[in-house]
This record gives sequence, C-alpha cells and structure tokens, in this order.
Amino acid sequence: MPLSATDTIPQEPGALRRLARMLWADKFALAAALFVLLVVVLAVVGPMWLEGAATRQNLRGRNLPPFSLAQGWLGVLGADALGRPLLARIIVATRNTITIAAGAVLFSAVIGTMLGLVAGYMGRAAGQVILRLADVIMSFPSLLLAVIVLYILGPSVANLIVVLAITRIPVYLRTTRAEVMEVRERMFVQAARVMGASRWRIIFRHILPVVLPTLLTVATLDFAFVMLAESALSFLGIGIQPPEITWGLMVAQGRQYLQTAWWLSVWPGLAIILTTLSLNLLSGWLRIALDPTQRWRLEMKGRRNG
Amino acid sequence: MFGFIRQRAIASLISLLGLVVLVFFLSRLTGDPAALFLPIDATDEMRRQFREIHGLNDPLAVQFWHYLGDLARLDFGDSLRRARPAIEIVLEAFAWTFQLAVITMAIVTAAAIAVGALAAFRVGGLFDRIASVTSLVGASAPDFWIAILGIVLFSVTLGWLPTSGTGTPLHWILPIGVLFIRPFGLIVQVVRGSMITALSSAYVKTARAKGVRSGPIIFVHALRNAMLPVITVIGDQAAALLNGAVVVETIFGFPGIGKLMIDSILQRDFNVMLAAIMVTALAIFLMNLLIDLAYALLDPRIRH
Amino acid sequence: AETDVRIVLSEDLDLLEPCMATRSNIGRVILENVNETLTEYDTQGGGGLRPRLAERWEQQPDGSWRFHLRQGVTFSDGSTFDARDVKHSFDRAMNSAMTCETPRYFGGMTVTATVVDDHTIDFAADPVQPILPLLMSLVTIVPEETPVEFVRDPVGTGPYAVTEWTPGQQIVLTRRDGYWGEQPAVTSATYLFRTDPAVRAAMVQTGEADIAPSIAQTDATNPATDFSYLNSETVYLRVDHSVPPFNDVRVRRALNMAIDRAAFIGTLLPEGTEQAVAMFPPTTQGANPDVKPWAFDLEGAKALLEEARADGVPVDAEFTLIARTENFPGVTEVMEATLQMLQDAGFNAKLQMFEVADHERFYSKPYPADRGPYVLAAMHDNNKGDPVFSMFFKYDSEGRQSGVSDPGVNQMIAEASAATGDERARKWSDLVAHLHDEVVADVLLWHMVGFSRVSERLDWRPSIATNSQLQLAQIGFR
Amino acid sequence: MAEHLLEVSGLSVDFHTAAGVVHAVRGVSFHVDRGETLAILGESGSGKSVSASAIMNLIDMPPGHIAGGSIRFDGRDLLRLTDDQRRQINGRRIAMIFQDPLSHLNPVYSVGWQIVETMTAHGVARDHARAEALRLVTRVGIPDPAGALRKYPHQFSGGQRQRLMIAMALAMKPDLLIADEPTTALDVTVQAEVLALLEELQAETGMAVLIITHDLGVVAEIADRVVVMNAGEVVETGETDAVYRNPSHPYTRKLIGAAPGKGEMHAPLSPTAPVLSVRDVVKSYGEFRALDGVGFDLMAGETLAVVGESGSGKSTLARMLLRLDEPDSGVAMWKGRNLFTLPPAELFALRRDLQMVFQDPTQSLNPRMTVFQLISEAWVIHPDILPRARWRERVAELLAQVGLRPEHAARYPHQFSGGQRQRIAIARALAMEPQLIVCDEAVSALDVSVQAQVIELLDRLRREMGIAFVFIAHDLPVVRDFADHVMVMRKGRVVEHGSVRQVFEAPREPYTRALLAAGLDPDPEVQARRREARLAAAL
Ligand SMILES: Nc1ncnc2c1ncn2[C@@H]1O[C@H](COP(=O)(O)OP(=O)(O)OP(=O)(O)O)[C@@H](O)[C@H]1O
Ligand SMILES: Nc1ncnc2c1ncn2[C@@H]1O[C@H](COP(=O)(O)OP(=O)(O)OP(=O)(O)O)[C@@H](O)[C@H]1O
Ligand SMILES: [Mg+2]
Ligand SMILES: [Mg+2]
Repeated sequence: MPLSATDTIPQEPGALRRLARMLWADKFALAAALFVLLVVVLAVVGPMWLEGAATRQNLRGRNLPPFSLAQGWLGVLGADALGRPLLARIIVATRNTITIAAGAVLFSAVIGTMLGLVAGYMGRAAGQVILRLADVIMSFPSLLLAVIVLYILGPSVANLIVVLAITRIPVYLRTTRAEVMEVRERMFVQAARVMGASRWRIIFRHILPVVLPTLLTVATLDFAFVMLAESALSFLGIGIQPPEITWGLMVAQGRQYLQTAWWLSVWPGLAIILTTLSLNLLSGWLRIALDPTQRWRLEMKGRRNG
Repeated sequence: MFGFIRQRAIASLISLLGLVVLVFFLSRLTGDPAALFLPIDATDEMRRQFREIHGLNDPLAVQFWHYLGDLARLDFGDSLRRARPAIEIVLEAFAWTFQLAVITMAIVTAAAIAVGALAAFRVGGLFDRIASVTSLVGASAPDFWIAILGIVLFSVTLGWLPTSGTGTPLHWILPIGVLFIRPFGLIVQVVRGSMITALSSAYVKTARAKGVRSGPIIFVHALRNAMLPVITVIGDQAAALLNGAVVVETIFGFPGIGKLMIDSILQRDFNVMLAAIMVTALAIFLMNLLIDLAYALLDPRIRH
Repeated sequence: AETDVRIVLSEDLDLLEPCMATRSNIGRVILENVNETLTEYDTQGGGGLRPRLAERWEQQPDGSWRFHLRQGVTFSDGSTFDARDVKHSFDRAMNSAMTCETPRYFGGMTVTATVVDDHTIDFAADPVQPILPLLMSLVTIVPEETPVEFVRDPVGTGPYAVTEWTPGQQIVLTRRDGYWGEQPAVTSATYLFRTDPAVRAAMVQTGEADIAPSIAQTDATNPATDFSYLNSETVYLRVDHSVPPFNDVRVRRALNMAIDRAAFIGTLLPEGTEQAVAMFPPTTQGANPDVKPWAFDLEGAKALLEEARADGVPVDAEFTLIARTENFPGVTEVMEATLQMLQDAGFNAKLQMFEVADHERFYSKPYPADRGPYVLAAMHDNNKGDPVFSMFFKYDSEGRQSGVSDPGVNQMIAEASAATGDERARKWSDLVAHLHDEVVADVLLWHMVGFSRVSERLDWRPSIATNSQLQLAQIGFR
Repeated sequence: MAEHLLEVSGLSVDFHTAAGVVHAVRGVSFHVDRGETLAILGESGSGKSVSASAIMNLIDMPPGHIAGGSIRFDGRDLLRLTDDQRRQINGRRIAMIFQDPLSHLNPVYSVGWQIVETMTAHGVARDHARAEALRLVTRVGIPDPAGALRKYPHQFSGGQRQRLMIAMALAMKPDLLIADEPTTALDVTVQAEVLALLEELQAETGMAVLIITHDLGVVAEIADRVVVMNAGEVVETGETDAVYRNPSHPYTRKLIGAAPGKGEMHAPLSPTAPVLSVRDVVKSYGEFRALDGVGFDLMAGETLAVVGESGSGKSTLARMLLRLDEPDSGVAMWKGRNLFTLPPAELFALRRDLQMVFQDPTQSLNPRMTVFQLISEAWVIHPDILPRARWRERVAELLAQVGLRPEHAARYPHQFSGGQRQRIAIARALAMEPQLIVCDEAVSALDVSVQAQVIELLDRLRREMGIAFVFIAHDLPVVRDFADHVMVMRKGRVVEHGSVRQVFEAPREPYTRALLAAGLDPDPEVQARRREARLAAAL
C-alpha cells in the first residue's frame, strides 16, 4: 500500500494522561497513591504545623487511650507515655521517617543497582571484585558498622542513612546482576549492540527496564525494614534522638507498653505498614503500567472482561 | 565447573582475609573493652592489667600479626569476657542459628513460591489481593509485635506452646513462625512479579497448546524461568537469618549467633566478634556460591 | 520435684567465676548459694554485718583484723575448709594475672593475709582499714587447689553445687549433702535466661518459671505474684563543676529546683520510687534522714538563672543532657520529661542518648573536652552497705566519675573513710548534707524500684539485696 | 452433509490497544476435513496466526476478544469447553506448530524434555515417550539426535528449532495439525523432507493439516484446498489448482503474480576492490565446528546470497561479521580493517556501517519499546544521521516503505504479526543508512506481495546508495531475483561459490544440484507432475 510522505504518525495521548487513566483503573493503586501523597504532604508541612502540639508533655494525660475527643482531635489516637498526642507525633515524625527511609532505600538501591549492572554486563574481573565486595558487606554485621560509624564520625542523620544504606546494597546488587546475566543474552540486546549502542545505553535503556520491577518490589519492602531498623540504631545513639522522633522510634518506645497501652506502638506501626503497603501496591501497579505486554490489564479495566 | 569453584574459593579466601582486616582494625577504633568489662570504678592498675593479659597494649600491627599467626593454627583466641575459646562459643551458637535458618528458609521458600505463583496466575483476583495484602502487612509489621502476640496467644492464653527456650520440637514453632513472616512477604512479592512476566511468555502458550495442566505450567514451565531474582532474594533473606535473628533470639531465649554477635560488638569482645563474623561469612560465601551455581543450573544460557 | 525451682534471669552469665560474684548477674546465681563469704551484710533485715564462714572477728591492736573461722565446713569437692583456703581465695582474687573485680574494693591499700592456724587468719591492711570485715563480705571462698585463672565449675562451701551449665540456655544448682548449715528447702534450682522482660513475666504466669527477679513495671500487674523492691540503684545527673555555666553554684541550684522529682513517681517511674538525697540507698549506714530533697520551684530556678546571667555567667550556652539507652526501664521518657523541665526553667539543653560504651566515654575521666558542656545522667548501684563504695569515686577530686573538685570535700571523704562505728556513720551523713545543700555537687534524682514476679507456690519476697544476690536458702514453699 | 473435522464460522477477533480496537479477524469461515490439507494464504498481518490461535484457545483474553463466531471440532464447540476438556484436546487431538520457534520453546528446559512432556502430559509412559522423541527428532533430520535431545533451544539454528517444534507437534499423532509457517526457516531439501513427513503421517493416521504459509510452492505441493485472507477477511477459497488457475479476487491475482523467481538474473558487476573480504573463519561450539574455513569477497552495491542446509552455520557467520560472537580464527577486512580484532572504540564508529536483520524478529525487538522508539533508536545512538525534528516523518516513511502504516509506530512489537515484526526489523536496519546489511532470513515470513515490495526496496537501495548485502535465505526464487553472487554452505563449509547465473544454471556441486532440484514450483500442476516422478523413482 503506497503512502504519500505527508502521512505522519498519529499523536499519542500524553504519557501522563495515560498513566493517570491507568491509575484510575486500579482502585487499590489509586488509594495507595493518595496515601503516599498524603504522607509526602505531611512530611513537608507536618513539623511546622504540629511541632508544638507533638512535644508538649502532659504527665497527667499519659497513656491516654485512643478514640476519645477529650483532648481535642489530636487526641483521637490516644497519648504516649508523656501525655503527648500520638496523632500529632505521628504527623510530625513523618518527615524524619521518610527522609531517612527514602534516603537509605534510594541510596542503597541506586548504588546496588549500578554495581549490579556493572558486575553483570561488564567484564569478568570487575564483576568478580564487585561480587566479592558484596559478599563482604553481606557478612559485615550492620550493628558493627553502626558502632564504627558512630565512633569515628559521630551521630547524624546522614551517617544514619549511610549505615542503613550500605547494609542493603548487596540485595540490589545481586538481584540486578542475576537478571542482567540472563537479559544480556537476549536477542534484542544484541540487536542494540549491532546498532552501536553504548554500554550505558544498553544497560539503562534495554536491560534496566527488565530488572527494575523486581528491584522496586524489594525496595518498597525495604522501606518497612529501614523504618524499623532505624530505631534500633537510635538505641546505639547513632539514630534519631528523642525528643526528635520517627515512626520506628515510636514503635520501639511503645514496645514496653504493648500489653498495657497498645496504641503507643500500634499506630506508628500501622503508619509504617500502610506506607509500605501503599508503596508496594504502587510498585505492583507500576510494574504492569510500564510493561507494554501487561498494560492491557489496566487499560481494559472497566470496559470489558474477557 | 571445578575451575570455577577453585577460582571462587581463592577469591572468597581473599575477601575473608579482607573482612578480617577490616573488622580487626575498625573494631579497635571503637573503644576500650577494658572499660566495658571492668566495673566503672575499676582502678587504672586493673585496666592496665586487663589490657596486658589480653595483649591489648601492643601496637595494633603487632596485635594483628599475632592474631594472624594464631589464626593460621586455627586458634581464634579466647573470649575477653568468658574465658573460653571464642570459636567454641561461636560454633555452639551458630549450630542453633544454622538449624533455625535452614528450617525457616525451607518452609518460607516452599510457601512463598506456592502463594506467589498462584497469585500471579490470576493477577488482580481475590486470591492475589488477599495473599498480597496479608503477606505485605506481615512483612512490614514490627517483628516483636508478632513475637509477643504469639506468646500471649499461644502460650499464655491457650497454653499450647512454651513461651520460649529450647528443648522440644514445640519450642521451635513460635520462633520459626515469627522468622517466617518477613521473608515470606518479600519472596511472595518477588515470585509474583517475576511470574506475571513468565506466565505471559510465548513458551507458556506452547505448553498450553500441548495440553499441559495449569499446575505444571505454573510450577514447571514458568517458575523456573522466574527463579533468578527469586533465589537471589532468598539468598539475601537467608543471609540475614544466618547473621542471626536478633529479635527472635532475644525474645525466645534462643541461644543463636545473632545475640552473641550483638553482645560481642557492644562489649567489644573482639575475638568472639571476629570468630562469629568469620563463621557467618563463610556460611554466606558458601551460600552465595551455591546460588551462583544454581543460576547456571536453572538457566542454561548462563554460564560461568 | 515439688521442691525444685526455676529462676528466669535477664542475661546469661559470661563466667561462673567466684571472684566475679560481686557482679550482679553472677552473684545472683552463685553468691552464698555456691560460694560463701566470711561475712555477710544483711541489707534486708537491717541486721548489719553478720558472720558466715567466719564465726567472729576482732581488730588487733596493730589495726589488723583477725577472723576465727567456722569448723567442720567442707567444700562441695569434699575437701575441708580452713584458713589456707581463705588466704588462697583472697590472694587469687587480688592476683594481677586475673582480672577479678575484687581489687577495686581494696583500692588504695595493701592487704596481707596471714594464716595463724587452721581456723584463724589475720588480714593486715596498710593504711588501716576500718571496714575490712565488711569488705570481706565481697570475697568469695574457693578451695586452695583452685587455679589462678577463671574457672567454669566453681567449687564452694555453700549449700548448692553447680551440676550443669549449658551456656546460653541454663544453669542447674543442686542441693548438696554435707552443708555445714541448715538444709534449705529448695532441692535444685534451674536458671534460665530471657532478655525480654515480658517473656520473663509470662514464663512465671505459665508456670515455666517460679521466679523472675526483674520484670518490667508495665508487666507487674498481678498483686498476688508481683512485688516491688528498692533495688539499690540511684539515678542522678552528674555536673562538671569545672565547666561554665556549671561552675556557678546558682546554676546548679537552679538545675535541682527545675526538676519536679515527685511528678515522675507513680507516672513514669513506679510507685515506691524514692527521691534521692544521697548517692547510696537509705538503708546504708551513714544515710542522713534530715537532708530534704530539693523542692520543685520553677520560679526560683528562673530567678537564680536570671541572677547568674546578670553576673555574666553564660547560662544561655547550649549544653547536652547525655543519658544511656536501656539504663533503666523508661529511661528515654524520663529523660525527655527531664529535658522538658530544664527547658521550661530556661536552660538551653538538648538530649543525646548513647549506648553503654559511648556513654562511658563521657562518664569516666578524662572527660572529653571537645563535646561542649554536658550534664550526664547515670545510675549508680551501692548495695554493699557502706557509703565508701560511692563517695570517693563520685565526689573526690581524684574520683573517676567525680564532677567536684573541692579540697574540703576531699578531706571529709578521707576522714569518714578512716572512721569506724557511729562516728563513721555521722561523718558520712555530714558529708551527705554538705554535698547536697552547700556544694550542690550534682542533681540527685531517685532511688529506683524493681519488680519481681514470684510464683504463688513460693514463699519468697524480693528485697534490696535481690539486685546482687538471690539466696536459695531463703526460699520457702507454701 | 457429514460433520467437518474442524469448522470455523464467522470468527471475529478484536484486540484492545491504547489507540483503540484492532479488528484482527473479521467473520472468517472455513473448514477442514479428515485427511485433508487446507492452506491459508494471505497477506502478512491479515489474521492468519490469530485465527489459528483462536482455534487453539491461545489468544490472551483480554486484551484479545473473540467477538463472534464459532469453532466446531469433531462436533463440539471449542469456545464452550471447560479448561479441562480443552486440555484433553490440545496437544493430543489438535497440535500446533508456532511461527516463531525461538520464543515458543522454553529456554530453560532441554528440547528432549519438552518433546517428552507433550506425550507424558497425555499419559504416555515416560520411557516410551523418550524413545518416541528420539525417533521424531531423527525423522525431522536433526544431526546427532541423541545429543540434540539434551541440548537447549539456544544451541540450535533457526531451522533446527523449527524442526524441533514440528517434532513436538507430531508427537501425539494429532487429528488436526495447525502449522503456522512451518518451513520458513528450512532450506528446500529439508523442507521437502518435512513436507514428505507430513504427507506420510497424513496417509498413516488420516491427520488433517491446516497449514499457514505464504510460499506458493508449499501450497502447490501439499494443499488440497486454499483459503486466501486479506485484511482480516477471507477473500477466496477453493481447490488449490482452481484458485491458482482462476483467481477471482484481485488480491489473489496480485499474490500469484508476485511469485518470485521469474525476473532477470543480475549480471555480475565489473570487479572493483572489495569492501568486505572474509577469509578462513572458524568457529567451534565445544567439539562441534559450526564454521570451518569460510571466506568470500563483497563489493559495494553487491549482494551475496548465502544459501545452504539448515544448521550449516549461516547465522553463525552473520554473528561473527557483526562481532556478536568472537570467531576462533579468521580475518574479515572491512575497508582495510580487520573487523575481528577491532578494539571496541573503533568498532563503535563502524557499527553504523554494518547492520543486521535477525532471523528471529520477535526476539530482536525490545518488547518495551514502541515501533517509533525502536526505529528512532538508530538516530539516538548516531545523532548525526538525522535531526530530531525529522524523526517522525522519517519513521513514517520507513514504515511505509516496508508496507506498514504510520499509526503502527505507537504500537509495541507483541501487537504485530510475525511478518510485520520482520518488516520492523528491516526498517530499523535501514534507518541506520548503513553500507552493509546482513539479512538473516529477512523476508522469509513475508507473503510474496510484500516480499516483492521489500526486495524491490532493497534492490533500489543497493543500486542507488551502493549498499552491499549479505543475504542469507533458503528461498531460492528470491535469491535468484536478488543476488549477484551465491555462496552455498553445508556443514560449516562453503561448497560452492559463484555468480547467480552460474550457480542456478550450471551448478557444479551435487549438493547445489540437489538443492535446486528440491525447489518447489508455485504451479500446482507442475508440482503434481514432479511428485509423480518422485514416487515413480522411489518405487
Ligand atoms: N496483541 C495484539 N494487539 C493488537 N493487534 C494485534 C495483536 N496481535 C495481533 N494483532 C494484529 O492482528 C493482525 C493479524 O495478526 P496475525 O498475527 O494473525 O497476522 P498473520 O496473518 O499471521 O501475519 P504474518 O504472515 O505476518 O504472520 C495484525 O495486523 C496484527 O497487527
Ligand atoms: N550456542 C550454541 N551452542 C552449541 N551449538 C550451537 C550454538 N549456536 C549454534 N550452534 C550450532 O551451530 C550450527 C550452525 O548454526 P547456525 O545458526 O549458524 O545455522 P544456520 O545456518 O543459520 O541454520 P538455519 O538456516 O537453520 O538458521 C548448528 O548446528 C547449531 O546447532
Ligand atoms: Mg503469523
Ligand atoms: Mg540461521
């Protein structure tokens, strides 16, 4: 069928619009996205908004049970051992929590993935060195690392992120490498090589998209792990220190009251769970939305079901 | 294959040495064990003596030289606190941890693969939703919640299981149950994700065209293709268990390596710390080697 | 059997070494159960120092002490107890080839033991030591044959012998025949180790254990089984007098006045906690009932600070309140509340929690100079019955954890340490009052309370001694 | 009238895509009887494979959707069966040979295992199945059958994989065999053997065959009746002979008219210095020598056709030339530089001059990229070829040149038919504006009309731009029309090399002669005569 050169490619609907439509199609993911948005907003405004309310102690109102409006709306989730309203504290803690968790997860995921790509795609020698390094990190106790960093560098949020991130690098590294070893043998990667694509283009444009969904799955669950592990480092003095708070720290502090005042650790724990759950639902959604062979699952929603 | 393993063994030995150097020197920057072992009001004389006895007064390089010499004779030194050979303490504890890790990972692997694969079979279905949400909630819940809840429910209220300790097989149920949850959640997710892709491949269509049942299609045809990331994550989780399950060990009074490692780090019991790290490192190195071999076994296109 | 008991402790023992029995975790298992001492300090009944393996003792004219030993005592390995065993035990514990705890109590003196005959032994101290018999309550007796290195199977004269030790899991003590004293009711005791207080409490509830000597306040909910006891620990804030603004007594007074000690009791700290006026518990001789705790006076504190500021004292300089994680239950909340109170009074303070090793760097001399001014929260344990175990370390210019450098105080400590009897007690109480009211040496906060859970089938109550020892012989059955 | 074995009536299949609904198959009806062979001919992308998948219940639903019609097999409506009933039929009663063997074989299981499974899935004892698998693999002409069973799909050549697929499908001696382009990757001798095998089985078991092909020769050889499809619809059905003689629909006429092998053969160019000069290439896989001393010269604007036995090392040679694999020894001088030893940096500069169209188009297209991204990637990598502003226009142009439509640019590879993917791969290679293109079976999945269009395009580029081609193919008429020189390969060696005229008209080697003799003629009558002669000779 001959064609005149004036025929051009039809304009696609904007990528954002399509993503939005696909998000709308998956109500779970939509709810998750809204929750994550809420968390981000709270992380930005929380401390300025409720700092005062969250730190005001009230020894007479200590361990106040939840679901009572006696202390105002901030008191609906109850109060902690110093009588501070839990809702306000959870909101204020959002910023620290998210900063640390996102920092640590991003840092470890990015570095781990990079190294994994290099180890999987580049030469043997580099790969071997990187992998043995990962072995070393994997067997280096994180607590020892924390103690060392604390002693040598002193406590700070940045150091905390570093400690948390380093220990998680090997998962990303090994996961990435394992998949790269398989993907690099695929024909379309070779086709890219024939076109003269640089290593980096092959790695980022052709291999990474295949590996990414798995990494996202691991990363979102690491979020929970990091949020909880971070409080363990507070115990060493390297982490966030009271009166500063994070969800992890609140959970840890509430531990001793688990049987007498469950709400102290359950609400922040729930915040962690919901955040993780949301991120994971989102990453599951993203996996499908970004995969052209799976995308119909979202595009079909609401129209027809086979 | 044997060439690969030999080369790998040499590389691992070098990393192990590197690890020892790292831990040896870095850990000694973290304070004086004498201050922790001796009472707070111990005299300077006592402190000096303690260091003398344990060879902590020598220059670091000399200390390290001695340590390496001893190590060559498989002498890992004595615990600074316990007046026992460090390796003995470590191996005792490691035996427990090893059993716990192996049993837990075996159960986790089987369960997570089954659940994850079935969830991927009907993406967005009821089973998928329930399995995903429950496994994720479990995986992101603080583990001590589950541990304490388990004790309150199964031991105190129902009286079915002992609260803690070791001895009977019953003692293992709660610790394994708690350890199960996080790796389970993570692996279910990884299996599910990777299976979604595998199940939509062309070769799955071939299998359907051949009249193969759903079971083998999922667990034989697709699963093996989906296993690369899965075994990597299994390895990561197993490594975490081999490093010791601190919460479970402390709550259930399980005499494993995690608590030992933490104590030795906090108390600066260097010899125990080093021995523990070496033993677990060896286990982890070995496990990673097995995993790398498994890659090639699972996917013939991967050759080392 | 019915008369076996199971005791669940919070941590496994590193050692089962008699010379380390002054460490509370070891002492709880072996002190007076396996290894006995010549004398014994009765903190519980207020009976003071009582004979154990020594029947009596007296001070010789030259200032040395002579102990007359009990006869017919045998060790669990069958050998007979005599003066040579005592000498060996003492020399061994002081030997520099070992790192026993004992030397710390004999710091600043040289003590020589001389065997007079099989059942008599002399201890000569230079300088003369007035409380040597009390110190002997800290020296455990082992057979002469015991090697000069840490042992794992202690042999002693006590009513029990160690019959099993599986590290990390359990220790079993079994009642032995041939004990010189009265046969105790408990036939065997199994010690278990669980780090988590909630689990320890649950174990007594389910019958897996009979005694949990320390459980958390929050778990102590059953009056039939849960008992509180003063645990001989004292919490205080150490202030370094050499660092501005704390070199000004008004600032130190303001610190004391700013903290509402009473508000903590029954809230963050359990009912029964006592406000402290001294570094040692009130059951110790030398306690001064006339010294009154600082009253909470926010306005007063502010006024004092204002006054100091007017005189150019840098009261606005930021300082750190340093505390130790896991120091005692609820330490974080207690410190947060304390911080809040300090801030309310106008102090520019922030809080930093450290784990034990890091905390130690700030606790003991030489103090780090580069970390800015700080006030250190610490907990001190003195259940030995005499203030001397506290005062030198905490208040003498040379004291390892002292923030005070005051020749007058040094003098008073030296005098009290050398005195005996009632005079000794008086000198100590004078020092207590002086430190508290005049010097305002530090911010003494509370004498702490612990909780035990005891099975209902046992007849046993925790006491101030429970922190350091748990004599099975004192346990009865209902 | 007796029930047909398979009766498809009014079948319509839609696909949902982001850009709207694609009506892939529209009201298609046909039937197949026992012992009969029905060929579906048709334009690439006309819905042949989709119809076949619908019969096998292999369409992903959603996004696919059977919008109407019925499929009756042996009296039962296949669209209304339970999963379990389907399973009983699939593999045992209806078997399918897929168009794209590489992606349809499971990469992680040995081919022996996969063939055996076809039988064990239907209750055949494992030992028996193993013996049967060995027999089948021998029958389809795989060398070293016992060893082959233990090997994995990636260790075979394209044609070998296709034969393994065939062996798998025949394992249960099905009542109906659906063969989707079963011989596209086979050289004519092997193709003849495979077709003979099908006929033999048909005679033995009364198997019905539904063969989808674009090769009129194959149709002439084995089909009793044909169905011609175009744009999702059946445009013509009838006896093979009748349709060939009297095509009623214009499309059918165009198809028959486009059959290759009738044009002028190229006259050799006047010799100049070769741009590519290959000598003594050797490559071994373990013990096995895939290439054994291969060499040739190629001038600018010249086409070298490489023909030969399936598995003779043609693709391997192509991979060497593009440095996708390292040869054991040999040289390949490209404009005076040895390609085999070029360091990576210099190789990059050369990449845009040398392009390749892969034998398995599906696998060579990144499934996560749209057609637009796939084609324009060339310009991302080599920005000097084309300014960004002109990309859209040029993509549309290239798509049109290979017979696709501009709106296809937004689709992903999995949304295309086999032939369409092959054309995307060609368009991608052209986008680079290279000087040498290695085409590995680049037109084998195209129907003759599109094929002719593409060949014409390539020929024009050859003439106008001086592009040189290494044209790996088994389709001799195409080779005859397009090549300047022909190189015949067998077992890793060059058995004959000469100008196209010399090879076609005066072949020197017996193998070349056998190859030419095995070629099929699009005329059913000619084929019928040849067959009779063959039978007579066999008797
Ligand atoms: N998943 C899909 N989404 C959208 N369109 C599709 C999809 N699968 C196939 N198509 C379209 O359906 C049409 C028919 O495809 P089919 O594979 O049946 O072609 P074919 O006749 O087998 O062609 P060929 O000879 O090239 O293999 C094609 O135009 C193709 O673009
Ligand atoms: N990775 C490999 N391992 C082992 N053998 C291989 C491998 N790749 C190819 N071979 C073998 O090398 C030989 C040549 O393969 P090649 O793909 O070059 O054949 P071809 O001439 O392209 O055949 P076809 O026309 O069937 O595509 C085949 O016999 C094949 O089995
Ligand atoms: Mg097709
Ligand atoms: Mg080939």
